[in-house]
Amino acid sequence: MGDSTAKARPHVTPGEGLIFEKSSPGKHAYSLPPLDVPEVQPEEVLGAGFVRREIAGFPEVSEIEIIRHFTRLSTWNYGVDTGMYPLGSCTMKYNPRINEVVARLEGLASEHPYQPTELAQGCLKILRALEKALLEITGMDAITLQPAAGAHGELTGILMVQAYLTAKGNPRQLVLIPDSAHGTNPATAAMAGYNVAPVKSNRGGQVDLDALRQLMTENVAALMITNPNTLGIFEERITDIAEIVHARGGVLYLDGANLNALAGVTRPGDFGADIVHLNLHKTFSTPHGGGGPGAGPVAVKKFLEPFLPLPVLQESPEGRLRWNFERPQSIGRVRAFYGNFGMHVRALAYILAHGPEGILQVTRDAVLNSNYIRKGLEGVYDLPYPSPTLHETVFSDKRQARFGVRTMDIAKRLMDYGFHPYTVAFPLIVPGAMMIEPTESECKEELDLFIEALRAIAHEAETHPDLVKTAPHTTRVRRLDEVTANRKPILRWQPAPRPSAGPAPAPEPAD
Amino acid sequence: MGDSTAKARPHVTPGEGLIFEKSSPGKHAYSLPPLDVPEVQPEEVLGAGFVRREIAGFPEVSEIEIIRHFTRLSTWNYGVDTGMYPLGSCTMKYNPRINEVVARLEGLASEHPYQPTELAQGCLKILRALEKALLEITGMDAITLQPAAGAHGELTGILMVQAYLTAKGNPRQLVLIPDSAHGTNPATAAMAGYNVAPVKSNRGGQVDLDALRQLMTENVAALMITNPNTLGIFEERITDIAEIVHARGGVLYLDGANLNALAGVTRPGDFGADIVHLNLHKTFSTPHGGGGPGAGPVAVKKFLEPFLPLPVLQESPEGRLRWNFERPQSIGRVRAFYGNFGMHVRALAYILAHGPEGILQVTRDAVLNSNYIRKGLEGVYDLPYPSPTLHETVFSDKRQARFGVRTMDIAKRLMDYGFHPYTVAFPLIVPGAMMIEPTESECKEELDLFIEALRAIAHEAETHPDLVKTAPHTTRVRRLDEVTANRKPILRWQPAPRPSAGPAPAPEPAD
Amino acid sequence: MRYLPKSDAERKAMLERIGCASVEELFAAIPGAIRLRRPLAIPGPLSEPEIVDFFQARARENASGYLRFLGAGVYSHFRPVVVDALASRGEFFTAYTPYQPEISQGTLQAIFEFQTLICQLTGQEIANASLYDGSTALPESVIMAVRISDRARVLVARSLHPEYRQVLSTYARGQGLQIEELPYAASGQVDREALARQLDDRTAAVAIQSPNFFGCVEDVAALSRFCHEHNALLICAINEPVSLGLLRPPAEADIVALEGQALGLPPSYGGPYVGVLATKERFVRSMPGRLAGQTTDSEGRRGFVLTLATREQHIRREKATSNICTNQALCALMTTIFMTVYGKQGMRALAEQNLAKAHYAASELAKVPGARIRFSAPFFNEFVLQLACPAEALQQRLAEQKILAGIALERFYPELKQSLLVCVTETHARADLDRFVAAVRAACAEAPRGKA
Amino acid sequence: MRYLPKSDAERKAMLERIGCASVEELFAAIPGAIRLRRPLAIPGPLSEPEIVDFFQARARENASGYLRFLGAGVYSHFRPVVVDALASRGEFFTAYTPYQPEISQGTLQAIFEFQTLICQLTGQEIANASLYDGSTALPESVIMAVRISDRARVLVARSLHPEYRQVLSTYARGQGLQIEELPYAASGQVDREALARQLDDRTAAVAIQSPNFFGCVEDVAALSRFCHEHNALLICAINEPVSLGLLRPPAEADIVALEGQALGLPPSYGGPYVGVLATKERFVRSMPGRLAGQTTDSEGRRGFVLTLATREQHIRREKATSNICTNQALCALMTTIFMTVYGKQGMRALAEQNLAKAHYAASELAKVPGARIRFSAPFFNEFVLQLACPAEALQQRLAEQKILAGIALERFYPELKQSLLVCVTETHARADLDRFVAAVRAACAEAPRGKA
Ligand SMILES: Cc1ncc(COP(=O)(O)O)c(C=O)c1O
Ligand SMILES: Cc1ncc(COP(=O)(O)O)c(C=O)c1O
Repeated sequence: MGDSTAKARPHVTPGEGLIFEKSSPGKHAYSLPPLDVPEVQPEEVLGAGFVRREIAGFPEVSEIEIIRHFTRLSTWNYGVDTGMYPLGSCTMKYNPRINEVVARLEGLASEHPYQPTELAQGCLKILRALEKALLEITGMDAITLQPAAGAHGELTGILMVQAYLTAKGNPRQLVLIPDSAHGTNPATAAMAGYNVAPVKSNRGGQVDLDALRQLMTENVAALMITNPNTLGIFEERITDIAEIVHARGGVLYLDGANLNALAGVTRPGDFGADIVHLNLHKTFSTPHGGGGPGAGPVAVKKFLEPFLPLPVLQESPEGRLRWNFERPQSIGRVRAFYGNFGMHVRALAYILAHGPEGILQVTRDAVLNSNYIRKGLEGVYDLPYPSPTLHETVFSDKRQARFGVRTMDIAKRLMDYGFHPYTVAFPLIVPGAMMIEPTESECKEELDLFIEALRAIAHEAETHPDLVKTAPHTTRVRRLDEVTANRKPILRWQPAPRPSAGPAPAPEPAD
Repeated sequence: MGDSTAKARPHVTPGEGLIFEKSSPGKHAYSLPPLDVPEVQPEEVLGAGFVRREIAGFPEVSEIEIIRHFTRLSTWNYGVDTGMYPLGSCTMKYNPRINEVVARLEGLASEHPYQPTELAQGCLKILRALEKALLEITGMDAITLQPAAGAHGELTGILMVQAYLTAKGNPRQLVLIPDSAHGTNPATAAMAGYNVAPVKSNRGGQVDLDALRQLMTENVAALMITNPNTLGIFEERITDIAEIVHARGGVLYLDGANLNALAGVTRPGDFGADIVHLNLHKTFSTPHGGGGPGAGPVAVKKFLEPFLPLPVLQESPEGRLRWNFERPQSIGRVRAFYGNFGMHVRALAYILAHGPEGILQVTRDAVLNSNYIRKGLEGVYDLPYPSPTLHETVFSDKRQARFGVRTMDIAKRLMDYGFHPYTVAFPLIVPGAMMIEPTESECKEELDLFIEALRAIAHEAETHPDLVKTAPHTTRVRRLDEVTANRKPILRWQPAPRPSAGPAPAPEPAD
Repeated sequence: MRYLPKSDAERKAMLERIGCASVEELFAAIPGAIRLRRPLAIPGPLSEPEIVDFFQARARENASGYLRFLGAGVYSHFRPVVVDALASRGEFFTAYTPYQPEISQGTLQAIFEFQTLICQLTGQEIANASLYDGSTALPESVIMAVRISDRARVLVARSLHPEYRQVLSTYARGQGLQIEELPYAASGQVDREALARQLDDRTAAVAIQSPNFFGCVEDVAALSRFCHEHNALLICAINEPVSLGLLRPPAEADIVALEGQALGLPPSYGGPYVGVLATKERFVRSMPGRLAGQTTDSEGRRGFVLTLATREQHIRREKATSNICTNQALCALMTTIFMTVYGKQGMRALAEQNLAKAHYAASELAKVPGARIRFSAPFFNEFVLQLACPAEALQQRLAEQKILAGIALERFYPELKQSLLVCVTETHARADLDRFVAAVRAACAEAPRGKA
Repeated sequence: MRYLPKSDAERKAMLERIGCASVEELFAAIPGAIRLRRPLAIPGPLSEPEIVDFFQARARENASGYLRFLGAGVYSHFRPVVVDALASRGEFFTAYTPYQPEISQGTLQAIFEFQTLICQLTGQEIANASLYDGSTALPESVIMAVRISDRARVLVARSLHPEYRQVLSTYARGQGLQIEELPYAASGQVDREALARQLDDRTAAVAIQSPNFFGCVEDVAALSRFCHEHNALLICAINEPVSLGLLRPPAEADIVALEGQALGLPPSYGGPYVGVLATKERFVRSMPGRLAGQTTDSEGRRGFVLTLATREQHIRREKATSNICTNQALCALMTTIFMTVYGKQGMRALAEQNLAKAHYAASELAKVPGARIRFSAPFFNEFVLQLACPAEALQQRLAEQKILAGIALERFYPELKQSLLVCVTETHARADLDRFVAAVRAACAEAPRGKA
């Protein structure tokens, strides 16, 4: 790597095998106080047939080896703490440390979901405070915090649509989804038993109103829309869209994944949404954790309130809180207990830290950062939809493709420059998409380095396309063979050297 | 790096400037609750002349930038958590995580040294428990936990020698120190006002008894000895040595830095030591922290107890603890308050975790590991003193020097193999010393890799000496110019581009 | 705002570069009519110490300091401190789904290890990277079974966690599944006669839990034989995986739907936890959720990638095996660390302590006049205490002594009156157990004078 | 033992490789006569939960929950959580002294930043990497001044922390230094007339503290002029560096000996803290302690190294500037993070809050009959409350209300009877202060009936 990859430097890291490969019989890392009650013979109290001999293959290692193993593994990851992580649609913002502290407090982390509500008022007050804040931010009337992630919130919402329409006599059969939508939207609709009809986007990258009007029949249960959409473009005709959907008795479902572009500026409830799910792990800073946990609260308009999942939080006039299970029209539970409480704590801490002006400033900075990048890359990368964008911008690899360099190559090359790549997988309406969402958490210096990096890569694509096509060059592993991984999946470690011929793990005896 | 450096792999890490270079006026990371008392005008209550305008140059950055800055910096360090850290004489063992947790407990970390002892019984009990355990492990009669590190303990001990001998009529003028000793020993003696006379080692790497007898006059206050000495060799004649010293009215001071070779096997108090300092950051696992904090308790025989620093911990018959300040013969304080309490907590946690068998096993494993390495490298590197060694072994670069490869080159090359180097700086009696102390915390796999690495480097030294002499090749920075750093010291960041001509920081106006 | 890395001067400079006079211009696409023209009515901003104060005040309004005997799907076990110490490393918790394997090997290898550990623990062949929790893993497993078998009828044990069954009903409605309940026998286990009656060739799967909601261990092997005779799949939910340190793994089940909370996650008032499915290799392409797989890089070095993604929503959209995207990766990492710390010996020792303590408590409680152990089946660390008085009265009485006695089952099982689900783990010292038993004894003695 | 990464089988294999029948053989060099033939009589082994229990039980025997007004060299300030979060990264806290710069750039750069921040804060030109604490930094600074000036007489303000002065006496004895005390004036500051009398051309240095032990701010610039007239060096100890957010830095002092505890370290019953010396560039080669310096690597990249090591014991042995080796690097890192979090604005805001709260408390206390502020000099966050009753009686009375009222000065200053050193910081809410004042008022009202 020459000087052009200024932000990144190689550094020696120790290699690391699988934990199973470090195991040796007799080593251990656990400790337990001595047993202070009479021992029992497992075979006696359980019956010999119910007792296993051992957990074959389980590792036997000491504490220092565990510390080193996972410390080393961690150093091969890239996180928001490492640097810019402009994964479009994922809102990879700073995860405040104080949130981690309060979520682990004794008296919160230690509480059991089945303790009496009189002895859980602290937890319930946190949930209530979060509900109120989210309702205010979304402009909605009622909310559930139960769903565990965005997609889970989508399912909750669509099941509510179904329950509502069923109560009105006909659940209908179709859900409309713009062609720019995230994959969870159609998958959700299908999971709820609906058929999916795509709505195409117009040249401005927005929902084509004529197409929508045509599709929006009395058989359509809902339109699932994302706003700003996955191109980062605000659906300017959103109130017209809502009108079209409502006119036919449909429900407007808003995928709120992009709320980071809106909070404090406009509210889904004010532009016609009947249901909106939020991703607390996006807009509200709960950590992505290498893939989760998240939390996907669903806020609804009044008419949908009866259908919220069980239970809902209820406040007595004296301010005591309790769980209300008497809700005959509810869709039922979508998850045991009350959702990812630890994430709720973090999201509330985030809101409290910001306050009204802070949340607005976040939105403004997120949009500012995105537009700054857009400006810096305009003319270098193709911008398929030139409409104004808010918190994210989607370029394409059209210009670089002439040299055989595709979006995935550019993404990989970004690693050599010390950045996490942008999103390549969607929106599907942009071939070779480069979906860039910086969030508000990036300082100008980092943005400038990022812009420089992408400009340098554009130049490399012309002058040394192979350098880009074989990237990354500086990472611990080079490009990985995903094709073989798919064809001959190896999904677990096996003690014996296994023939590379294919997937045939010996079934584990139940001993 | 080819396959020979199997343990290590390069990995891209983002570069990082100084925090001052990220500063921009108006950014901030702090937060304070609103002031709930009347504001005061600093100029009014303090007087205008006492108030500064600003802290010129202080950074202005946000929280995420701080997280990234120090996270990135940390990734360029190597620690025990990263891998083997065989820095001889430093006992770089595992630092248990539970120790970090208990040292930070509310009720311990929060306690003020001047709160009434009746309200500090918890702290005092911890100190007492540690005192008792250390006395048992060392076989001594009385102890102070006050010194902040080993060298501080040495000073405490030598000042006690001085006070004791003064009380007997003559503080004497000389301290004897074997030529293999650590630099702090002579530095300490000098700080206490003593002259230093070196005692030479014999061919077996042990104190030359004849030389000692000759030097041991009535003008000698103490012999400061390390046992096992810095070659890792146990001074087999230690009881004779003690006798020689005692016969002339001298005090035998034991540098206990190498207690990891002895605990549970033999006790300084049982082989003639009158004073011993311990390094809790070595033997008792308190983290080295990039250079400290440590803790250097000093244990003594009965006759020295009156001279212990002020205050000493006293237990009433009912088990209440208090600080005793009425000690007329005390050398006085060596530190404010009671020492590095947080380190005492950690050391006690370590002892409690091990218990008697555990401590013994630690000693055995430390010695086993060291001898395993010795075996693995014998014949490949020169072993200047072939006596049996305990917890560490000192090789030399004699064979490699023929090819122009010196101990520092080999040390640097070890980095490319993913290891922290051994100690190169001493013992001074071994030219080109390679002082290797694995500690008990290394598993066989890591030891084997280490041996392999050093064997491979020995081979490289013959076949590709330049590869070794220009190492490291894989680290974030290559060999650094220490000569210029010394000649033209730049010891702080300065805002203006400073001429590289030399050290001339503009004196900061007091504004 | 302290998290925002920009000064106003920088904002201005950036706007100038963009060519905007004010940040407002960037929002021009949002019609004025729908703009919010007032500040949000939300609390804050609070400083860091105020945030700590706020949550500490809330924590004090909960039940800390109470001695708890609550289980029912959420178990308190000793959590080795290395779990949080390691999972708190920023490189783990501030990363997202490892879409870019070259700089995500840490997460990917940890997932691969998680999958392996789950297989070893459950006796299954493959496991996924995680699902939301046990309660959603159940419907995912049922939908998977329906997909595999192309049948729509599913028998679900009444002794399976009632809230899990509620979640299943919710999911089933959308999918048009036919859920039927399978009663429990007097032993507390699945009623095999009823099973024989209800099982038929239209049945996709039978879903049970072991140990079941009453703590009773089910005979998975025997139930599996039953199911397989009808070509139905056996789904086994595992709620308390610590039991698998001792219990025969549900290797004969076709799908295991496991809740991993007990393996190192705090109760945290119900979440976040971690669900996972384990199954047979031949079902892999019907499995929902992400999978990490081993492969090599262009230089032949071992590495890990997300694989078999064609099952997933981002590729297959409405044809995906599930809509799940974000899962519970960090929780899976924490359980991975937990399982590694306990290891082969420790998992057994841990399970043995749970068994011994629960049996000690049960046998002491059984001696209390007015109390008996309701079910005869073998149990692990949880059992049903049948009382001669209303459970609520006893709970109330013990709560006054800062003891949370267990969960009154009538709430979920109207037929199980005056019974309490009691959970005992290694965290309970003998003195705790003796205090508990004494309190129950006293309450039972008083009870006739209680209101019921 | 859970920390030991070896099985017995591995131990055996290793012994075999070495050629030993048993591990005992490796200890053969230790004569039998001095071998310990019994197990150590120490407690343990304890499991992790037992260790936590043990220390939590000890913590409960202390004063948590008490409202404290204790300072005197140890200050409670809000500690941003990022301090611990970052300092807990294993790469920082499990490394040692950065002798090998190529794999220690993290520690080295952090030290370089620490040195810079200390210079900025104190108005000095250079600073070292750390010393044990403020109390040992004082004698190190005095020894340094003696080395520079080649004089042996040192005047030390009586208003300098009494325990620091005790430490100085201990060190001075070994070095044969002549320490004389400099009294304080009625204002609480250094008695300038006494200084004029005592200062002479044999004086190496004058050591003061500001704010001094009574909380009074000294006029460093004026004192420095005095000293320099006699070619004596002025040493200024700083105990409460948060004051430097507002106070004119001691730039005119020749050496600043600073205790950094207030900058992000918990009180922790007295340690670990962090000392540091800051001084003029021309004195660098007389300075004790490690120094990090900037340089370049063989490819021209900026990097950092330990430098000017010829001052140190590992090179110069008995001729070194000090015997210090291990210092307080991790504490220095923590203060570096703390100073970075507060930054230019925050350090001032923090200092302003301390000032305002301390002055609010002082002015309210001054209204209490039987109490007054003893000294007239300006103060920062600490002041002496003069009582009409014995301080111990009042302390006792307030302790019953869970208030630790301050430190009775008579213990250190027999002449200061019935006086209490009170410290107020930003951590005290107004309600705390009002409660404190009310309690003092009540105690003073009762006092005549008290036993003294
Ligand atoms: C636009 C959009 N919708 C929905 C989702 C699904 O949310 P989750 O991953 O939380 O299930 C995502 C997440 O990536 C998204 O970007
Ligand atoms: C043999 C020996 N003596 C003394 C010391 C000094 O101890 P400390 O660094 O704790 O001051 C050391 C530390 O490296 C040492 O190895």
